[in-house]
Amino acid sequence: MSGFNKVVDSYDEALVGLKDNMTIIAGGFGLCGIPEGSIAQIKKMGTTGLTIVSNNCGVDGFGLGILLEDKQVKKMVSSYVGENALFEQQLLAGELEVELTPQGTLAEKMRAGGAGLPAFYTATGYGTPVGEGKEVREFNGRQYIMEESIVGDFAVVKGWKADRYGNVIYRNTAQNFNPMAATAGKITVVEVEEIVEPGELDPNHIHTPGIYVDRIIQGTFEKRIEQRTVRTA
Amino acid sequence: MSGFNKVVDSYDEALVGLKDNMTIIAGGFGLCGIPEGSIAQIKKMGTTGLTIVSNNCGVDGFGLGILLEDKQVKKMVSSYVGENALFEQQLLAGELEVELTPQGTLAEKMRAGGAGLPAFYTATGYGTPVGEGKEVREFNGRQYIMEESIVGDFAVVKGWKADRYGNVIYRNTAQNFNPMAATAGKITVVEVEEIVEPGELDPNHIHTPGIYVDRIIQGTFEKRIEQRTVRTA
Amino acid sequence: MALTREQLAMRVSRELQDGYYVNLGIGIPTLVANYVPEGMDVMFQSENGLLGMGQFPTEDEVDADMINAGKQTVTTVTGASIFSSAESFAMIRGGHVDLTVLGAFEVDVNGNIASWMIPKKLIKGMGGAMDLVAGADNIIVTMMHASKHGDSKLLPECSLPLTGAGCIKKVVTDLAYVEIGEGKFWLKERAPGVSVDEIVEKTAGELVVPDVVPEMEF
Amino acid sequence: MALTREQLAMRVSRELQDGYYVNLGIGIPTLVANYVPEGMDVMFQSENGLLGMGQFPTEDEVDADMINAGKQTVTTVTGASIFSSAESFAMIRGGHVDLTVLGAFEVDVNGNIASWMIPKKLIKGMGGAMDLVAGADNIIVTMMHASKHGDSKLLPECSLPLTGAGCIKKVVTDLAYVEIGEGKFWLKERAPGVSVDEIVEKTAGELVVPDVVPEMEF
Repeated sequence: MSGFNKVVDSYDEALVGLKDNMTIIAGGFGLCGIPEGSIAQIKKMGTTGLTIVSNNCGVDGFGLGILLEDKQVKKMVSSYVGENALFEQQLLAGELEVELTPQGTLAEKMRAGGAGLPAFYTATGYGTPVGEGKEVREFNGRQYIMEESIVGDFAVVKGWKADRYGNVIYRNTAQNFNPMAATAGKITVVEVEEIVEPGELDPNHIHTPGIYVDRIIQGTFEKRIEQRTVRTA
Repeated sequence: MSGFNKVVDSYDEALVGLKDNMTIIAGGFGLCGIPEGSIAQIKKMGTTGLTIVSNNCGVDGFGLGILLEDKQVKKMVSSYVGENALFEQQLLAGELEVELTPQGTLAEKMRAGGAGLPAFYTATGYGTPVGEGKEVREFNGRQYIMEESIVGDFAVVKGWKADRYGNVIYRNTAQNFNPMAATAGKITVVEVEEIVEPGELDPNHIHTPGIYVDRIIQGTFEKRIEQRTVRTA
Repeated sequence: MALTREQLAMRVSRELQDGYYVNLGIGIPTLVANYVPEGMDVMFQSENGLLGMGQFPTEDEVDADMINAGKQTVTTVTGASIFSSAESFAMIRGGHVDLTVLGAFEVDVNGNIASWMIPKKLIKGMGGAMDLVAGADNIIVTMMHASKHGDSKLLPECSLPLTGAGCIKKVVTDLAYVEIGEGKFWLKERAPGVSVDEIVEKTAGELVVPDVVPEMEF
Repeated sequence: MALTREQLAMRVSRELQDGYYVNLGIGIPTLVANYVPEGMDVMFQSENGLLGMGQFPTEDEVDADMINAGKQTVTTVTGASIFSSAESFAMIRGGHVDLTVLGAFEVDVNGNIASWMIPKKLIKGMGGAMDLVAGADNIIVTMMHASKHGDSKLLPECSLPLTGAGCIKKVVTDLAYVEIGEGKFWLKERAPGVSVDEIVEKTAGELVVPDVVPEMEF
């Protein structure tokens, strides 16, 4: 039977159920390892009022940046934003809210959300604006703040290869936030470069076990490079 | 230079610095994926007053069970113990203390210890003897208890293959608690079946990055099976 | 007639659905794997770090590095993945496992379960049971309805130390299938040939009995 | 003469030790990679999930899936490992990185650092900087000693919102190498040709000056 065949054939199908005002967790670091197809589909759907949890917000005209064009994003939860003019403009106009979150705390919030842990303590951000209003607690003579985990209505993830069971592997630093995002969506959509035959992926080396994944789609990717730095051979 | 050559040639060298009353975090589940060589070395050294954090305590005459023979263990932090008569005897005689910890909480305590997170909240154990005396807190209408992380003076780990940089991969379900244990030791000792050439392990599929590992040793392993269940072909 | 162990497993197996990820506890729950309905695909999770557990190995396939949470040698199925204990319990605690089946000493009308500790007996530990009951939305407890002496194990309040609080909604016993809600047991089905009177007699906690109690069919 | 950017990096590089895992921030810290002493082996960690970062790729090697935390294309060295952001910050937060080098707007006598936010200017975010300063025992801040207008950046108390509290012990500026302890700055070295008087003048926080302040040699 088809119980474990998670492959869908179109992004329409992959994002079925996405509605206004939902929270989306997105993988990617800068423009590396971003779910290009799902982002394009969200733009196409025109869904608005979105809260997007992602380390960055793309650039003008690419990545999550394209969701700003029609003001689909209500709030970004990110560690670093503002690589694009439109973001800055909407932020200053009060049309866009941003919750700046330290990068490691952001990664851990996603992981904890997927792992059923509602909160954790970290020294990161203690004594800074990030710690304001958060519970402070001492362990072994050091001060820590409590951070709550994040769960999304959807998670949109970019993998390298997957099988129809939803087992996924990532390639190089395109891994980044993707594995945690994959665990933290009520519905997790993974787009990959290649869908491989069952059994082809080594069970010992699967980055995201299929249990976290609801829908798999094979896509094509531009993979734009933000800072092309080279040396002469 | 030898900055990243973590290979040592003897278990004497691998466990240098281990002293009475230290805390040791050990990988393994039952007798699967246990650091046989390090355990034998600890027995040989005769170190006493040890607190050992490990899911189980071996069996009579094998695994961590051999450290009971000369009463080297003061306390076990485990989810399931008592597979051996000596353990029961010492427990009832008050010579051995045991802190029973739910398996998932134990795994997470090790991970959090290695990851610099002093505590986390979990629903596991709420309303049970495990939750007694622990802080209870409500998130989204559900009750959770606070659990503190664990760090060891030593971590003893069993891997499959490693390179001299300390990068480790595990084989099948011998992985279990080993990757978390590896992160949570001030000194982490990993024994493996094979030391491979630098570059042989795929950087994308390393289970334990070398940064967590202090000493690597190639060992030989009995790999005793606790419950040999077979079917007829 | 009270259900046999096999019938208990068969009844539980009717709760399976195609595409379910399932964690089976030690004992009767393990037998559920033998009764997956024809043409249905489920994947078994073993909390020591294996998703996609297969049958026991042949002599040739036995591998000391491939065991389940009961420490038995096992195999994997196509599509399996193997991971750390932290990842395994992230799945469990995070509610990603669709169905958990486990045994118990007692359950009560508030969905509490006691399954790991009998005071004054040697306490071996809870293993992964507390994580499993805390993490799963969908748990089926399989147990005997009463002790050999006739003492009910479906109680107004558990007498033994708990494994989890308020987490059990479905119980399959050798006598009946019972649901838990609103601080009561709700009788849903009875074992073939078992009278409602016997079930009522052996249920110490408040039991709601409908006019008609269908008999399980095997 | 105040140190050049390259000299700042060279001075910092003297804190490297064989076998160190090092995280270098964006800007001057990045240059430290160019001055690893001959015969010494260090591994660079990039917080987007790479341990063992190598040099920039040749045109042929450029790979969109292989970048550093500055979003630059990079390569890996032998012995590298690649992992998730959660694992990367487990390393950082857990204190497994031996040395972290980063820039700052201000530091103060209590080891506070401000490096990410200037009120009323556009705030882009802290990225991984707060995790890095909270996780590392051994941090070197590289920065200008004073602004172009001569305003000291080594203060009695940071005026800008903090990146981390009480976490900085070593500062290399264009004028001096200063340690922080007991609520004071301790002058340890001066840049070649820079007078102690100039350093004193440009240090707003309490500065302890020893009888002899050795000059850095390059």
